[in-house]
Amino acid sequence: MTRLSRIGLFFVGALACVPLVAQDAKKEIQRYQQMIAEGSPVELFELGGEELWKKPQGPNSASLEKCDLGLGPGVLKSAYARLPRYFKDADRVMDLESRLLHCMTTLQGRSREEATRRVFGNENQPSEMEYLSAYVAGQSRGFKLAAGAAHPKEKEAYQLGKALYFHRAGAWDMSCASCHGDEGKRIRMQELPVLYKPQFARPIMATWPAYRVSNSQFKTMQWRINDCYRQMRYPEPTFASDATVALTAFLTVTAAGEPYRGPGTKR
Amino acid sequence: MDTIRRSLAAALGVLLVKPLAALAAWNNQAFGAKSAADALKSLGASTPAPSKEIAIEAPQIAENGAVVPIEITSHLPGTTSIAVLIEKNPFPLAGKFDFKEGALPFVKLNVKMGESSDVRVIAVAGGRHYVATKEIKVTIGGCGG
Amino acid sequence: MAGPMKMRATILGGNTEVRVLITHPMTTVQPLHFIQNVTVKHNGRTVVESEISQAVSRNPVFSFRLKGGAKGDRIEVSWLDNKGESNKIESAVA
Amino acid sequence: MRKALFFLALCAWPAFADYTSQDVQRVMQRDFHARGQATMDRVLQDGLQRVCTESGDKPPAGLAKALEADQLKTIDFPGGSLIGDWKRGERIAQVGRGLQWTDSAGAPGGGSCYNCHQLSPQETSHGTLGPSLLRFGAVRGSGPEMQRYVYGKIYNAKAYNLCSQMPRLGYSGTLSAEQIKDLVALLLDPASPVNR
Repeated sequence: MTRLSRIGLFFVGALACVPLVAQDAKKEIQRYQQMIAEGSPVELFELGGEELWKKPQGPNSASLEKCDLGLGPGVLKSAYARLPRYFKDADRVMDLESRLLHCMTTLQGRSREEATRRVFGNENQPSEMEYLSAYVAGQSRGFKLAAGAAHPKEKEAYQLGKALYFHRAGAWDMSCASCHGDEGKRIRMQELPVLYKPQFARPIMATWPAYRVSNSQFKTMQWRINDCYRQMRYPEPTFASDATVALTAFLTVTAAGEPYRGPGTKR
Repeated sequence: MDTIRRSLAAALGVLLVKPLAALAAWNNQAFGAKSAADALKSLGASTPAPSKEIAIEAPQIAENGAVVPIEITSHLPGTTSIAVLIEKNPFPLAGKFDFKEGALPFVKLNVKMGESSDVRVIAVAGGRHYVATKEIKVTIGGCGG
Repeated sequence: MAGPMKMRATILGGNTEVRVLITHPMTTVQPLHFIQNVTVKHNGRTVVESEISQAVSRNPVFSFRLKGGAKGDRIEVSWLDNKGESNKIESAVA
Repeated sequence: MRKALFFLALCAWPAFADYTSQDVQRVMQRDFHARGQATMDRVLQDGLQRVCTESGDKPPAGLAKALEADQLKTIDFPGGSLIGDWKRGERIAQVGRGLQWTDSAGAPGGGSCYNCHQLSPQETSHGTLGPSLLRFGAVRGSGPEMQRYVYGKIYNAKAYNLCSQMPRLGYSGTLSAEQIKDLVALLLDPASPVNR
């Protein structure tokens, strides 16, 4: 309800649910999604991210402009499309957010604790990670998703991610596959992509991170995973931990070859 | 809704204390109207003539009422103004766009809709008022996923 | 402070298409905070003047069309909200 | 549980490459942390979670039967009528809160029923992860046996289908006995919109 209360207070009327012929409704909702993508304010977040990327911060008063996202210091073009990948300097597989965190601690000299104090923002104050994710991801538009899958640690991350996807635990005995396991299923009206299959993973992974019109917030993949585990009644996955990176690696490798067209705009 | 009205009045107050240079027109009466009929009256458009020359491009179904994209084009010669009213919103008038010499009578914007509703577009052309209507259904998504 | 704006003005079919993105909360609850006026200027001349309400979505995105226009023309979009805050952006037609 | 482990040793499980469910559990113990009421004991798999994970939700029939029988024993059937108030049940079915780290501990949760099931025909925003329950009682009757089955199924769905994706709503502490009775009424009461 929190999501709606903001509008709800103003719009006293309840949001109506409209029964419609399923096929027509689906087509119209696709049209809606296309129209909101065309009229998306997502570029504002890319602008905010560019500012933060270039802003000197931390004890070293350094910007992130020398951050190496895998293609060399400061190279942004197509870098996001190739994440997660193995980084020799950290000796681990990293997704965008964990790599940004690495650069914040190494280049800017910030503590991990300080840099992760507020990783998920809100509509009034998006987080630094959210802005930066928008900016970096935006530089990969048109590039095919090609997460690392050759290094032994990349293969390991993929396998761990896959195992996590099907692992049932938590207070409600759920795995990712409990909801994202069979085709054609919905939670309420929301269709559920079967993300371990390439044809479903592709359009989804090609549009994260994303702006959500329902709450005017820019959301990252780390948030997406975090919020799934919240709803699955698990404890909280630690930000940028190997488990979260492994899941993203599994999903992105599964989506390999899809041209990136984010940051996306979602309902 | 009283609080909204009070604050709308307050908002106007803020505007009034600003230096005149920064003052721009904002039709307090039309935007404060609680029905489409009252808003139309305030716009001086009580009985607009239906017209097929006003094109409203919008989804039939909006998954989320927080963002409903609407694209409006008037093909009426000499169109000088376009107003958008969302019939069932507490304050129906969402916007009014005046086109001077050099602008085409076209606008695309995102609006909030509290529930399924008719969207009315009023165009002024040659000093006369015309109207076109489109119904937009608003559904609501899942449990936050 | 007013957040960033972004604008793109491009020639499309002999006319100029202006797309502007504005960072603004457009709140519908107290305290109300929303843009009331958006103005478009073409080479310094006002071509669109608008009044809008809090029913325009958060972080507004508008598209306008201007007659004719040429590469390098100056387009300016400005806004003013109910608290008297304002911002503007100017760029050349591409 | 001993029986389960015996079967696990016998059967060839589809391999998720190098990661066993124990490995994954260790990763979770390292990479997850407690927040609010969502404590770390939740990443420790119980027997059925492990069997379902390792068998890809297709446990051998004998093992499934044995573990379902264990689950049946967890159900605390109240005495007397199991039919509560369908109106309250409808509200409980709508609510999706409970047990999340964003929910306050002890506050009554909901059944999240509409997330996965169709129930009252008036509610068109319903999920399809579970079967439609429209006209459930009208079709199946609402006698004591059916009441007991529905109560038990909501309390612990795994007692009837070991690897069901439906949460054990009573067993997990999501719903109280009173709330489950109200949901039984929503499904079985002839006056409930589900059956009208």
